[in-house]
Amino acid sequence: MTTSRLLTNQQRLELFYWMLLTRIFDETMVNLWKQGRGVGGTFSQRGHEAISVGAAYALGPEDVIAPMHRDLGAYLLRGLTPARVFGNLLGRADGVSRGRDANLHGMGDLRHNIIGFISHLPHSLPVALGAAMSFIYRNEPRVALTFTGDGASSAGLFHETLNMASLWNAPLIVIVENNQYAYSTPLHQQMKVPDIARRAEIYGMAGVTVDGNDVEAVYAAVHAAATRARGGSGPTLIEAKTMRMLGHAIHDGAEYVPKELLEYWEGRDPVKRYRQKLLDEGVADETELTEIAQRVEVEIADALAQAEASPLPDPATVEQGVYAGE
Amino acid sequence: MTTSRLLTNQQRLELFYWMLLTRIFDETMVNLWKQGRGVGGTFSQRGHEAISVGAAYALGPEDVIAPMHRDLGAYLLRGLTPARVFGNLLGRADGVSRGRDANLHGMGDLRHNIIGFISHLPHSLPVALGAAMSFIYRNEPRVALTFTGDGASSAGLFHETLNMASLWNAPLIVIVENNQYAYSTPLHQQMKVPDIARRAEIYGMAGVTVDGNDVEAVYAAVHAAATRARGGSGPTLIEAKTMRMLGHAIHDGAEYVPKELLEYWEGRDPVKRYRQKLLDEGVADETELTEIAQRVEVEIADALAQAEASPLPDPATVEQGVYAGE
Amino acid sequence: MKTAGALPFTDDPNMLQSPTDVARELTYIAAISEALREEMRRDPNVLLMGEDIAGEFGGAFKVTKGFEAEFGARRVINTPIAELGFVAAATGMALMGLRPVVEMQFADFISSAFDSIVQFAATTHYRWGGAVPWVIRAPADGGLRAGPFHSQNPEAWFVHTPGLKVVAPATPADAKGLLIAAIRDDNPVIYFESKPLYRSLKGHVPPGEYIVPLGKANLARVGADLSIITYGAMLHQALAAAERLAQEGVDAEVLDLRSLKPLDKEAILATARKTGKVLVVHAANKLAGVGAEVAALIAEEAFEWLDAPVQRMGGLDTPIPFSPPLEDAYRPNAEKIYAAARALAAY
Amino acid sequence: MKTAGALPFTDDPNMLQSPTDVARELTYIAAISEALREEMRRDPNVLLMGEDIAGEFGGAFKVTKGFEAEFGARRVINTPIAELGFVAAATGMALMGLRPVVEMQFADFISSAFDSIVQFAATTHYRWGGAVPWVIRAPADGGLRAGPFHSQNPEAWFVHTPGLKVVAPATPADAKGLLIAAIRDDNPVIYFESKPLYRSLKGHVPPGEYIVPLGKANLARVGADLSIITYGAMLHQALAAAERLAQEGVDAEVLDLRSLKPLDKEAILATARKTGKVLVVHAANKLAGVGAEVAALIAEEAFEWLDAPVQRMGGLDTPIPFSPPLEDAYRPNAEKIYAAARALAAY
Ligand SMILES: Cc1ncc(C[n+]2csc(CCOP(=O)(O)OP(=O)(O)O)c2C)c(N)n1
Ligand SMILES: Cc1ncc(C[n+]2csc(CCOP(=O)(O)OP(=O)(O)O)c2C)c(N)n1
Ligand SMILES: [Mg+2]
Ligand SMILES: [Mg+2]
Repeated sequence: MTTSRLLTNQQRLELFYWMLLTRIFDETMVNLWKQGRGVGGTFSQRGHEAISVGAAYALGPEDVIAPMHRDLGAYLLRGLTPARVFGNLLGRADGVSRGRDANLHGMGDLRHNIIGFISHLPHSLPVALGAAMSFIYRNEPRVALTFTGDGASSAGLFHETLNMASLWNAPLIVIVENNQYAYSTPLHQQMKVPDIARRAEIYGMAGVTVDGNDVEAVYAAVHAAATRARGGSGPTLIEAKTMRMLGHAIHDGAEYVPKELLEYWEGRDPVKRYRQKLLDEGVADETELTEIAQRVEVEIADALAQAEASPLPDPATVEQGVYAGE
Repeated sequence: MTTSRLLTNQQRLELFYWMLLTRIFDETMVNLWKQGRGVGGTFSQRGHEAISVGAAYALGPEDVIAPMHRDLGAYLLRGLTPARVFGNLLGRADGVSRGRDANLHGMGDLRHNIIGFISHLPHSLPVALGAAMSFIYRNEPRVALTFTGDGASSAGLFHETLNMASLWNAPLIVIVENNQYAYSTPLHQQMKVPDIARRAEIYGMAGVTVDGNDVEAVYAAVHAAATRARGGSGPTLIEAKTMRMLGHAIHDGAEYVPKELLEYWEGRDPVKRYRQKLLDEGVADETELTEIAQRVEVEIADALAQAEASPLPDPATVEQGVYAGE
Repeated sequence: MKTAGALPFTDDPNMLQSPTDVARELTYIAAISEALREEMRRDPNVLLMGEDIAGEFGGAFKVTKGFEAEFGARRVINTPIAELGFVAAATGMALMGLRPVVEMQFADFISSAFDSIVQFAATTHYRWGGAVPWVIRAPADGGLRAGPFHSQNPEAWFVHTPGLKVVAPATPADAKGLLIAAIRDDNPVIYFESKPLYRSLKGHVPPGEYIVPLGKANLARVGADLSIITYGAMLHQALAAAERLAQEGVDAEVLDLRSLKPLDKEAILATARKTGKVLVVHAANKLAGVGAEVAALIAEEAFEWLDAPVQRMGGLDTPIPFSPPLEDAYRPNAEKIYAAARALAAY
Repeated sequence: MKTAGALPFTDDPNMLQSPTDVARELTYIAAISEALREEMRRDPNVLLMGEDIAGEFGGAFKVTKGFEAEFGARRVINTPIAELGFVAAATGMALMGLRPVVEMQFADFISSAFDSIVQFAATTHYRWGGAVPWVIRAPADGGLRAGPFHSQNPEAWFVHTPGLKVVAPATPADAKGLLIAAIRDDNPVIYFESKPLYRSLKGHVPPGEYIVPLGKANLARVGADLSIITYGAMLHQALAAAERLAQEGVDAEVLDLRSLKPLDKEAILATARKTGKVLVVHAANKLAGVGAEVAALIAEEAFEWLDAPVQRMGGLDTPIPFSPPLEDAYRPNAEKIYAAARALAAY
């Protein structure tokens, strides 16, 4: 695990807070669904905390972010409150999408510079490229960051986006969350060369591989990429190696994943590992970390209560909002 | 220029014949259009003779070929008679597509194992992959070969096809005719790294660059790739560097192409160069080559006359053939 | 048939075999699996492609669970996430005489393969005579709180596209019979499955070879006062509405289109001419949907027989919303059909 | 206006300025260029993207010739051949407040960008409020012996898709006015240009700011006996047919839809109710085309006023054939419209 000189102790505690908030939100959500209190289906992001949090933390609020279905941490960190996200999951009127879109889809909010996700993979990539192009157009020192999966990297848009991003020197960061599986399909049934960052070469752009379970490593890679992008040096492809720790979605038992693989990665759990690191390096003691955990538990419990108490949308509004300005 | 040990002198003369047939067909076609005797628009393939002929010649009749809009030579060599091709260009009832499709589109004929082209680029690639997969399925020692342009290599299907072809070890050969331009757009406005064969690496497949104006080099590369594919070693990406010597299509004056570039490539004209090589290496003398040229001139003139004399389709048939077996 | 008020869906002799056969009930989804399995056993050229369909996993909805074990990885191919590429590859296989059946994980993702379907597969036979005998299985339809990207009914795009065939079975028997017909057809066929029927609907399914011809509608309920023309999951909503109408003395005829391209023009015009009052219903959004074609056809060719304006009911012209009250407002159902049909009957 | 029998296409005061203005005639394609140029001068957020549009080349049809020289490469962006990617990138730019106008080299290639248009751009505002103010310019339509891939009229796919707007100007003035309106609209608008009109049609185009509001049809010819509802190049065929009908004492009204989504329901129903006889015409294939929606709408909401079945005329249900006799058989024209309208009048 990297030891950062980029981050103050205060910042490192913040990283821990956001990872834990994400983890506890996720666990609460999974329980909710197991209890039959969910609506529709949803995705767990367990194991992905370091990527979404480390990456989002490395950006400024003016930067645009287009997360995917495992990036709960990024949504939260960028300003969507846990109550609004629970509200989205539960189809509430004050959920992020006002009951329009499901689970972590459609959680866009331009006040927070978040572009919402659609199911079709990997459609956020070129849209984020467009955001990045707007920064060149207006000569603004902003960057756009987006996430995609190993599975989605087989789709044509992956190629189209990287080619244009490099060609146009766009301030774009693409993070591939290589979590070994696309739904039930292991890497070796998706591609022959599983080192996705290597693809950057053929586009003439920067490519980096990081330990996706090391939040500071992710932070450092994104920080460096953002600095380069702001300096006019173009896009970066970052491959974060990690593991999807639960099923593809909550209904999926993931029997197809070998136990040993999960055990190996459980030993590298990004949240536990970072906790230990903070202790080891004397950034905080048990009491302080436990306090954070208690704060997080309360926050999440309150948020869920608030969301569950909030109203469903009025069916009379169903046709509203299809068009802007109307 | 390579000197082939793969080819007999007889074969080398055949290569010359096919290149010349293609060239003269093309020149005749261009004149026809300039005289206003054409129908719709059409594409010249001038400068591409070595690629389409060299590649098609390296295959057996049982192999499947899916050419693009500059591969006149491949269509002819694989068995479409010049009269049928002229008939296609002129919308005649006995043209390859029976008046259904325009110029070099839609010139499929499974009796010759040719898959017809559609405009949408590069849609022949995955279709040729499917043909290659059928050979694995049936355990047949056949290969599928398809062509695409530098421009089309920016489209997502390029990536999707190569990824699956390598993953599945398909007996597929993809030839990129890198002719420096996609319509008016030069390479450097399409991609940062103009060495397209390099992309093979990231898919874990073979990648080769050849001189696209050297018919024997193209032949050798395709021959090697086909041998490898038949042996179960999977696909090959071949980049053939060349130059589009006329406009994108006949109406295009191509003022955007620098004169010097055309002059440079005119000095490397694949047909003239091969003619000289055959003389230099004593494969044939002037008389023999002139005889071939005369034969070709007559063949093309006859074919055109035949096509121009042939009937247009009966409008009463317009709705026929939309569905198979009906 | 579990749906209230459903009359026998066909008088096809195939459906009336031995008493044990008649008793044999399958879910809609099991009927799909059965059709696939039987066709794969029968014809070595039939193969499957799609995301996550192989292994014990057997696809997002488990339709092909156990297939790889029986037929081998050669015939049950897991694909990367590249719909455009693998559908196009299926076109290439089909041109070589194979009969690929491609699973979309959800019908919503068929838009990712759209370009190759409408431009390559649909046009090839007309252009140069190459036959493209593939089937795309597309798990469609909503009502399941699955949001805008897992609930779509995109059939209208394909019905408008020359060169394709499109079917949408509403019953387990048709699910089997239409899939077998689609696989044996020499053209590209898009087969829309209705997810809400997968496990909720059981019905008699003839064992063995059972073919429902493409292009033939099914008169699901005979009636005299008005016609409800529909397909897919809405058939059952229409039948339920008809049952309620019957209690009030309104005798509704219900026509299940089954095939959307080609449409069974004859059956559509016959019911329209018979009752003179027509309500066309589908779950897809109404605007410029398949119902527009059906209504326009009737307005054009059954005008003299009409006693009331042809009515249409479909989804709203919005993306399909996720939240239950919104989705319920979006989507037609028995209640809404009942109300519209009642008004129509009173016209 | 060169087309025989065309009445003034609007009574908008903008169109009746000084006598010199009225005299000012532009081709349809020049009107498009003018709208683009004026909007780019007015609004620094307007930019252009597409294949081969930059430089002196200025696009396959030269619509943007000279634009790079005036506006710079920053605002006139040549793209690689990657429609899906660059249309999606335009969506990203639009979300950031820019107003990209994307040129498809031919409308036929819009299917390559389909997925991002119908799934991302069309749904974003409904789902989470992001506005996507782009325009896609799609050079459509046939009659030019350009074959199945350079002649398509794919508007029906998009009219069926919630969240998009779709327009199809038929005159130089509308080409300008609708394009300006589309650029200023805060939603994704697909603007179908009719290639056969590009240089063959000249007409008065108001100089300066001239806006034709989206969603408003234009009564192109006032008549009493029957209504021809159409759009795009077919307007001129309809007007020519109307002229010939007039010589025979049949007085046809001609409604130019201009906007296909939203449709001008009011204008459609008004003409249908007025004449009681309607022929809907478009160049796109008839089956499940936009005409089906128009006809179904009339059948539903103007039923009481109808004196004859609503008729439709469109392309055949085949790919668009290349050879002249086949394309002529495929495509509606004045002659065919005349014959159908005459029969309808006699009904
Ligand atoms: C175009 C498209 N096809 C299919 C799907 C269905 N689908 C949803 S997530 C998923 C797997 C994605 O794998 P990956 O990109 O590795 O992301 P992960 O879920 O592993 O984080 C699939 C196939 C989709 N969303 N989009
Ligand atoms: C998807 C798609 N977009 C646009 C076009 C229009 N178009 C036809 S050929 C061409 C340029 C192709 O360039 P390249 O692939 O390099 O082939 P070349 O013509 O140079 O041989 C373009 C843009 C097309 N055919 N398909
Ligand atoms: Mg994954
Ligand atoms: Mg090229």
